[in-house]
Amino acid sequence: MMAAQRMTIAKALNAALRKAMEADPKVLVQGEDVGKLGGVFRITEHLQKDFGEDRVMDTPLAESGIMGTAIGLALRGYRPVVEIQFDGFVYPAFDQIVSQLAKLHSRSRGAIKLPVVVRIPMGGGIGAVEHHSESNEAYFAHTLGLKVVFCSNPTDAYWMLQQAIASDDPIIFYEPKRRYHEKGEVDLDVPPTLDLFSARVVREGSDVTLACYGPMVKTCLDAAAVAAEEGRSLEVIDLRSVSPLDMPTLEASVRKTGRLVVVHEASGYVGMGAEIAARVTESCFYSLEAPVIRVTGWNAPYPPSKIEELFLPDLDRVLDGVDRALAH
Amino acid sequence: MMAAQRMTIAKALNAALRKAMEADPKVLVQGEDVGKLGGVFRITEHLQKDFGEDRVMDTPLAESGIMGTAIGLALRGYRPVVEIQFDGFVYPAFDQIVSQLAKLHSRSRGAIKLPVVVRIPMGGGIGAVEHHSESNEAYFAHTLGLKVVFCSNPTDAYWMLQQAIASDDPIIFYEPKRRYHEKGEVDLDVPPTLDLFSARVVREGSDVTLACYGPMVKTCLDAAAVAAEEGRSLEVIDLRSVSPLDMPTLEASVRKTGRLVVVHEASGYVGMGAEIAARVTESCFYSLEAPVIRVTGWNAPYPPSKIEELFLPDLDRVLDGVDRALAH
Amino acid sequence: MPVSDNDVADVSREPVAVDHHESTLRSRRRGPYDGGPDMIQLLDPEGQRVLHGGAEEYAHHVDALTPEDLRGFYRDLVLVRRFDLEATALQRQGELGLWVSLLGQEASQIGCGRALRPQDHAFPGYREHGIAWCRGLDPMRLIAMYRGVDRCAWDPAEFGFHTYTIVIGNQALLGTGYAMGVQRDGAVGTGDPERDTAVVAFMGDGATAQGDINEAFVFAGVNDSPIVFFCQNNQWAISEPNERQMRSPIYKRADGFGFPGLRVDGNDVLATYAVTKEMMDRARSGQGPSLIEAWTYRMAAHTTSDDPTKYRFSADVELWKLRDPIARFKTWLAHEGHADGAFFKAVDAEADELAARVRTATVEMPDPGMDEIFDHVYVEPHAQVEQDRAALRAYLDSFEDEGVA
Amino acid sequence: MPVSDNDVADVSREPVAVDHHESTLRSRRRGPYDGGPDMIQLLDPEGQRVLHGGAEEYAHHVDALTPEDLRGFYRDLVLVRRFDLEATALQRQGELGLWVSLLGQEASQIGCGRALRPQDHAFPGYREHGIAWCRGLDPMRLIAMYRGVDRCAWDPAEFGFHTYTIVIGNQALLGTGYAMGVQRDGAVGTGDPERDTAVVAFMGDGATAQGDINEAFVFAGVNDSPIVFFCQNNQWAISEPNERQMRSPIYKRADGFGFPGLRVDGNDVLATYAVTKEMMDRARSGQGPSLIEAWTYRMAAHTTSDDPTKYRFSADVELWKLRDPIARFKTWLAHEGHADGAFFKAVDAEADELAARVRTATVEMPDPGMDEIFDHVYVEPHAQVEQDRAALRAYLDSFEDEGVA
Ligand SMILES: Cc1ncc(C[n+]2csc(CCOP(=O)(O)OP(=O)(O)O)c2C)c(N)n1
Ligand SMILES: Cc1ncc(C[n+]2csc(CCOP(=O)(O)OP(=O)(O)O)c2C)c(N)n1
Ligand SMILES: [Mg+2]
Ligand SMILES: [Mg+2]
Repeated sequence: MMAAQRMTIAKALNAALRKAMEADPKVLVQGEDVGKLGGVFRITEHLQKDFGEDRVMDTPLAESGIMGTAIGLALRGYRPVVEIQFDGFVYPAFDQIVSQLAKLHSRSRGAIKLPVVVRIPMGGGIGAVEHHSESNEAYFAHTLGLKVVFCSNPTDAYWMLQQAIASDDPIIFYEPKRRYHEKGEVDLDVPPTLDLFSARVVREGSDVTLACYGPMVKTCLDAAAVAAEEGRSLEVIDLRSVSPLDMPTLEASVRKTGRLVVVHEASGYVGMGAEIAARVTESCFYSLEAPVIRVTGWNAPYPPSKIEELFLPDLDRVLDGVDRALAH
Repeated sequence: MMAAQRMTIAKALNAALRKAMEADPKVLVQGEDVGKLGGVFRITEHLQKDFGEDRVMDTPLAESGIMGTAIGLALRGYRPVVEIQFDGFVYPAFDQIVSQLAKLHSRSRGAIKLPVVVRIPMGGGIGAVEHHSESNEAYFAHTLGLKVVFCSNPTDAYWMLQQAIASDDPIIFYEPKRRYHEKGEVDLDVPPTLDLFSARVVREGSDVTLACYGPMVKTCLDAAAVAAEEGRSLEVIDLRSVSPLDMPTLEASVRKTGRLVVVHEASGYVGMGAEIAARVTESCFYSLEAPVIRVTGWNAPYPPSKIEELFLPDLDRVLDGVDRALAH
Repeated sequence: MPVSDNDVADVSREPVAVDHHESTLRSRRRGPYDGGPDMIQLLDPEGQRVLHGGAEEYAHHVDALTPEDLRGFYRDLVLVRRFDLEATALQRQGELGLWVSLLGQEASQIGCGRALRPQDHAFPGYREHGIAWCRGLDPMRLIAMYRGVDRCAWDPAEFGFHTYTIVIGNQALLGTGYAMGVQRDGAVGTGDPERDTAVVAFMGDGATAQGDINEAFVFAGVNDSPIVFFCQNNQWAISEPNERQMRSPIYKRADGFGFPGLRVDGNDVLATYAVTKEMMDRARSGQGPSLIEAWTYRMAAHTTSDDPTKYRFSADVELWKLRDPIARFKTWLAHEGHADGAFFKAVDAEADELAARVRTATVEMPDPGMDEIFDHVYVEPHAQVEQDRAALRAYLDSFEDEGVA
Repeated sequence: MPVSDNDVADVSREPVAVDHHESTLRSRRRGPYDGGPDMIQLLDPEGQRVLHGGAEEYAHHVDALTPEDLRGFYRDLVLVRRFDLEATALQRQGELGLWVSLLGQEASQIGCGRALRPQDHAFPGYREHGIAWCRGLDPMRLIAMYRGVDRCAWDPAEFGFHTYTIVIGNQALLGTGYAMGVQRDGAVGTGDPERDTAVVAFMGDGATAQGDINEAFVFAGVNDSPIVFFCQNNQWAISEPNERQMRSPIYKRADGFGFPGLRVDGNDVLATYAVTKEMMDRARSGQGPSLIEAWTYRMAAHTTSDDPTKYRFSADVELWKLRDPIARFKTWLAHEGHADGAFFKAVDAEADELAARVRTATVEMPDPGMDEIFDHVYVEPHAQVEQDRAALRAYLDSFEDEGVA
């Protein structure tokens, strides 16, 4: 048994893939440059060497093809883990995801199961050129038949990816690319008690609830630490799954604090924050002292990277959202 | 000058295309079967005969190709009107829409303008097989750089389509396919005073506001008529545009009624209703007597057509939503 | 020009005497509208065996068939056509939401379908009723889908037949992925005929324009996957003829992707059988993908919603009636002495029974319940779906309480 | 194996004496790794004119060039390479977010770019700095994009040069649509060289797998559009070699879509010029699309973020250094007497100036302001965008009030 190890999110994901491939010979990895190169973020590093080209496949440069063949492999009994190289390159596969991946289970009244995991390095903050910093979870969360999760730290990266691979439902698995190199303690042996689709209260508080996921969890935790110094007690919830949504955890927190701020990188318009706000407002109408405040990427395409920090929610904007919630 | 004429939505759209093509030789129509056949819904009927194959083009069966070449035509100074045969077949074009159509204007800092209209017959209620009854406006509304509008009656069909073609922004133009054959009086000569992106109060009322668009407008009007018999006064707003959203009209109504029910066919989860609920709740927090209620397609893929009436909001479900709003 | 039973070539017509020599010459002189000189044909429209012009290579597959096999082909052709006509009629009477007729394409599908082995896997579009038939699927499964009762509720693994795919092109990639799985299972090139497996993926002529189809060619080529792409060129994609979809014949597309492409007479069940058999064997033995273009014609409207008089001449349809796939095969069967009048009569009677059974079963088919909306959206329940299920149930119950519904 | 200036073939090396006969033979014997026997080459790696083996047809385009034109090509090659190396260096020093080097592909791009006429329109990927150069774009425009200051803020109409396209394949369809527009403008086949217009769309070897590329082939073929698809086969798509992207050589893909495909030596500026000229003329005169595969090599990493030591051997890179596009052209220019030492020196000096100018201008380039987020999202304002603009402004102002920022 290995003791707890300090590792980055990137390494934890790599370890999770390795463990899943060792445990089940049906698990395959495919995508662009996942083989010798180990992926542009090295998440699949050394896997091809150890599991062979049949299980770690460098695909042609065609995302619809990657997705369509992954579904076909799943139909034959495999459990493909697909890597989309960057968030902005999932769109050529959109049709296969929406029309096939999300719907074949219900189309066949349950006869077909598609245990496919689509890994997408998501979000901004890395100074990249266009199409490399997008947050497109709202498209997939709106697509019933898919489940959509985010890891935000090494432990979740390690365990959630394994849980996703073990799941018989198709899962869009988002990885916060700007946090790939952040480190944390990971216990490689003790499986989590938390279900893949449950939220986690990562910091308890009493004044305002912050709901977030993926790269924004750290931002919110940082904001809560600063707020604490100013005498404000923020509760931070790492949603982890945005479809389904763990409403009981959210509601319990909102009933306690009476105020909710939702934080994500994607543009707010018809984004996840809208769903959370609408849903929480309906179920906690009489507990809310203020409208749900959304702190999100602005309603605009992702800007040139020199000003991405103005586009993305950061600690100050989160605290500004908290102020707005408290102003009511 | 022609007097007002009674015509269907389908005929009004056809007349609008004809008028736009007469007015501007740069206006082109392209799509699958739009030529001799006049489109599977006959919206482009006789246009190829009258304007020639260079302006009304039967394309190869490839939606990404249709969209990509339409953008290219726009780059050369044309104003293409693209027909997507059915809602469920827009996904192969998703990448071109999201990565190019929506973004080239901002990418080029305004140097490129893309006056492209994407016509999509949308929604259910026609007993069709899968992929022919979808409501996918949330995907496009979440995509900044696009504008997204719905016509709901022959007059709007006629004028909004012309306004959309005249607009220099790319527009997703939804047509409520199950209402194609509903008739109304259309004044072909007097242009509307209403801007393409403004909502319209189609029935005034004082107890509850119903916000809707496209095929649901008639459903909501019918519901309001029934409610009136029961002594309830519903205000019905035809949003017409879901991106941008005409908030002043919505807010004025909600401030008056204190209650809002949003109705659409798409699944509710991360749908337009969520955005409207979140936004109105934030701006009208102290006016709302009840949470915003969403009456939408259920959170599931579109079902087999034999039970689509159970999936789609209808008069009774709208009234049920009104009851829920009034219960608070 | 909606097609009714009367429009179908008269299957009962008597064999025509044509000498083989003439027939061979004619097939050599075929112009582009008859499929061109490269088209592989084993039985010409007059029901004569073609002995030259590319036929030789494939004839042995036909020679290996027993008279019983051949009678089986005939029975398949007639029953599938009859089923299809009945379904069209049911749609006209409002019993189906839509029907997609295979009229005219029976030989493409039966020849292909009978060349598959049980372990093979087919990826159909939405018109492959003949393939479904060969895979042992109860035709009522297809009826249920087009009636709007379900969306393809069979288990593909049970029949080696994937669900119908409506979004043009998607299935070619699914099939390619499946074939990649077959390779990983070691079920290719073992020499064991019970084990070696291949995939067949169907597409129309119009579909060849789609990105997905071409990506499937890329993936299958690069991976040397055991898949046959079977394109039924029925000359039309709804209202658009081949000229609007491609600039080069379909079968020639394959070469640029690194595998062979062939054109076969899709109205000749012997040729479609032989060519499919050859290419499936090739795939099973590990020699990789191929593309078969079956040259045929959509005799009916695109679907029951379509009106082909808007875009094509009935004269074309008349021309293709002369190439009817069933008539020519009947002529040949009779001429060879493989079947007699009693057999033909028995098949007709069986077709009548099938039609009657389909009609009754359709009319009696129950509607699904409300749970059909929410069941199987996921394997493991999804909170927001279940919440909606509960909401709809409560809503419907409220009417019962009120005694309204 | 990051490439530094030292890794580049030494442009200053002396002409090597090789006799024409030998060179011709060698080019005939080319194996698959040197481009194969079909590859059109006018100047071999030793700087000798190739007179046979497919070269004859295209030579007249080169014969029509003046010595000044040829010196211009050389200047382009050297300046573009120098610009590229400077940009790479700037990225290393943190001045650019990313750089995508064209090292090794200069001849593909300059030959092609110089075959375009002012009215033509080019649709680049993200590596077409040499094309940008030929279209008259200030290189700082490219720097601005890779520095993260804008996302391609030039007016394509001004330069006949579309914005860079990062999503692989998209631009081929935009180019095809543009070419369809050219046809509708009647700007094809008029015989007027100032009017007849063609489009060129660029792609890499990896890109050929994308659906969009193949759909572009379909649309261009069906519409007979005036477009040249120019594929720089630099042997790699990041870490994936050609074998993972295709099963048949790229230039052979065209035939199945109904138009000609050619392979040209992409490291031979005379050949890329001549072949592009021929195919663009063909398109302008109304004879439709074509595909040119330029056989070349990506000498540097995929981008500055890449580490090619993970997936390729430096020996391959060494081999390709011997095929350097600039060295061979210099040898030939000198041998033919078209240019002398003074000229070469002057070009080097100009390159130094260019590099210095780029460096200074980069370091001094200002960051955009907050309005860059909201400006030009739409032509006509969008309420929710404007609301956000106001919110961000108010938010930023609040810091100023507090004296924080
Ligand atoms: C992606 C997509 N776009 C459009 C359609 C609508 N549509 C259904 S069938 C069809 C024509 C198909 O033609 P072809 O591929 O030749 O097959 P056929 O119907 O002739 O068998 C079209 C355009 C669709 N089903 N999917
Ligand atoms: C749709 C899409 N998928 C993935 C990428 C990421 N990506 C950028 S360049 C590249 C390789 C391109 O190879 P090739 O087409 O040969 O062009 P080259 O870079 O060699 O010039 C990849 C996979 C992308 N830009 N777009
Ligand atoms: Mg067809
Ligand atoms: Mg390349």
